[in-house]
Amino acid sequence: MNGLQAVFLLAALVSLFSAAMVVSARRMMHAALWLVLTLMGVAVIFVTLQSSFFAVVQILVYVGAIAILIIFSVMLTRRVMEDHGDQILPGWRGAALVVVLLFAVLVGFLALWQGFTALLVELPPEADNLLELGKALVSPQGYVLPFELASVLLVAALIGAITIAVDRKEERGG
Amino acid sequence: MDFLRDPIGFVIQWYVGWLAGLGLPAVWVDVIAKLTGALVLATGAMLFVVFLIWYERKLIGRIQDRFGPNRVGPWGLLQPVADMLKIFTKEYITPIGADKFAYNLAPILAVAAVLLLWSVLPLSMTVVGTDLNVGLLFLIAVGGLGEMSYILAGWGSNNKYALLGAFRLVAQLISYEVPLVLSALVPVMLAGTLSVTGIVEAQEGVWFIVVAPAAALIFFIASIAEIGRSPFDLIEAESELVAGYNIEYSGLKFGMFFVAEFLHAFTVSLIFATVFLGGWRGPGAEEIPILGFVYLMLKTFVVYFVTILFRGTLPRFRIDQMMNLNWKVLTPLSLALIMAMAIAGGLTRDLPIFWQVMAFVLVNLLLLALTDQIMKIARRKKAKVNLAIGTGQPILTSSTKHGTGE
Amino acid sequence: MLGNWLYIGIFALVALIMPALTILIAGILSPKRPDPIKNSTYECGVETVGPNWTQIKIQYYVFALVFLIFDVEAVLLFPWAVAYQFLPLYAIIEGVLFLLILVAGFLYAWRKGALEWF
Amino acid sequence: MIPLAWYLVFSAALFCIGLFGALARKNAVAILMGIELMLNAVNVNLIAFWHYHAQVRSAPYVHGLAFTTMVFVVAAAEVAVGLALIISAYRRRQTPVVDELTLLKG
Repeated sequence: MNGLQAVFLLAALVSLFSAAMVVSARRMMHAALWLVLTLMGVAVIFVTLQSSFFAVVQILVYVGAIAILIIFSVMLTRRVMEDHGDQILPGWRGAALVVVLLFAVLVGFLALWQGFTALLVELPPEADNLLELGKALVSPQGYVLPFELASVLLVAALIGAITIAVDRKEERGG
Repeated sequence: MDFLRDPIGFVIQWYVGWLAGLGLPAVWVDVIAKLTGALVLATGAMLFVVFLIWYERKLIGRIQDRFGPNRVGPWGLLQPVADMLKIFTKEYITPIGADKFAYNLAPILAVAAVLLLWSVLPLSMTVVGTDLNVGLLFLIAVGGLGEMSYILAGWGSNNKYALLGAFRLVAQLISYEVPLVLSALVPVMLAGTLSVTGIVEAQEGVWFIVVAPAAALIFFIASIAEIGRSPFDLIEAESELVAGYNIEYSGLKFGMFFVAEFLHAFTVSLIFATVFLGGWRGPGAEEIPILGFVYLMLKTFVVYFVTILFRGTLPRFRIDQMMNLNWKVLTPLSLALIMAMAIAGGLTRDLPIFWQVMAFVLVNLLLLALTDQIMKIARRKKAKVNLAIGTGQPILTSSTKHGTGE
Repeated sequence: MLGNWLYIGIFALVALIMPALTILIAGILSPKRPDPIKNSTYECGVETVGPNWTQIKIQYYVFALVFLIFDVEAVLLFPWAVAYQFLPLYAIIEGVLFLLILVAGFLYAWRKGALEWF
Repeated sequence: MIPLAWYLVFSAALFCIGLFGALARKNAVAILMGIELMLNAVNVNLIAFWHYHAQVRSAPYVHGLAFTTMVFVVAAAEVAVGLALIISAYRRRQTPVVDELTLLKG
């Protein structure tokens, strides 16, 4: 058990615990804040995988933007401070069963694979190579089509979300 | 002699050597050295705030034709210390119904998010916190963590004014992060790396503020907005909101938000000096690293001085003006800037470096001039509309706010 | 790589503990005389009617939305910008095209009035 | 020196928790949070396999990074439109609870 493993275990436990709190917290705002903690934990997991870029992007996009968007939405879709009543659907036992089965099946199948027990060693510093990623993203042999489609998808999301959310009639009334 | 040329680096080397001589395992030496470095840097930054508060109050005082603090200590230098002693003994008042955890975490997180920025900044050639390969992105991402603390503060206080203030502030911060991120792309393009040390190294010949003045201007304005200072101090708009997200805070918990603000203001100046003003670069800085530190501090204080000038002289924006400045001036400008610079750089690639730089400068100046012209035309149009209102004439629908006729 | 992050991790811990400790020390030094009036929520002198809650405007959502879109777009563009000096001209044009598509969406949001603060 | 298995089990667990949230929560925003957790689990998996491949080939390996970038884009688009739908539905029906959002039944 070395330091890196300890960091990983700590981050994994924190993120799993807070993920469990996300799906069980009664107040939506608490769920959103637990979600932030989960996302930070996942960022630390990325660090242990030596992907600095995605660790930072995780904080920039998820914590900085998506979590804030979710918190704004939580504030926009509540009438009272307290979320009253049960926050879990009546059929949650069935869902829990499905989920536990899925977990068992996933881990069972993964364990059959011979790479499952491989040890991840420390990569050389040039492995997390933004230069190569940048070249691959715009090279015709690489990902130029997904790259441009990503832009189209983002714009479609922007236009769609604005069209849906900004309702002129209500906007003028209040 | 070595000591005189680079005292900080010398002390660090000596300390690490001393630690290694104690017979500890190498890993522990590493951890202890890093812990000491972090402690010294963080403590230094926190104590530095005391001086910053004095500096800023003195300057603002001079701008407003007052003396500023001048009673405690020579030139009032000990005034912030006295203030600190006072705030240390103030009672914490926790409002009823507050979410204790969020309420108490918020001021800590606010300071931590700013302090963490110092971990990747190169202070001189030999004194670098750490040379992270995605340093610039790290600076932007961690700077954005502060928003979370404002949300925690506003929500944890169980007060509608605090909540409103927090959401208002966060809306402002995230809006201004758009041009900040976009204009940060320009130095990355020029330097070809995201590492802050790499960006400083790339400015060996010419500073990026010379190559890309428009990007520097956008970055600077967006940075000022990020620290929420006048003229962007909508959070503390006394005439509009009660006080903003920190209304329910008292004692040192309030003080921590204050510390975070001052430290952030200075840190943002430091980042600007590093990314656009060449960091520690200057004549002789490579031979004598301590000079680099002096240069960096000089540059930072110049930038900080300009932000204080802004604060002391400009009136506060209205919130719609502020949002318009961001969405209708800075964001389109930065988008156009990236595209124009990318194309200009691509076309002049085979030319000597001098002509490349000239092309970049030309593109920047052209875009700035164009923006200025467009803003002038827009202002004239608006003035015409206002005139029409004043004389009681009917206003044409085409010139009113678009998007309403649906 | 991991060494860099070790330093940042240690720094983060220090950055969290230091203000927490300061606040704790001040808490020990400072007087504690709570009373219900003092601890009540600040209300400009008038008691609040109803719960302490207020509906925020849809505009906040729209700003956060545009911010999110631009943030993700920047994430895609940062590797491009890093590689910029090694890219052929057509690859640069691809990046510009990427931005142009985004500008179209931005202009739509502008025309729609989503960027106005009402 | 962490076994790949740890990452895979962690991401499976995170995915399953997210799935539970998406299946069992009443509030539509909470369902979206569950989906975000699932997407995060996917990202952990992708990066873990990226590391594994880079290590096995002992050369820089960009495909995993490019895929993760795309997952980030999709996550952003999904959350943007999803939340817009929820807010729009809330403004019409005054509830974010999925059981009460029976728009199609009329």
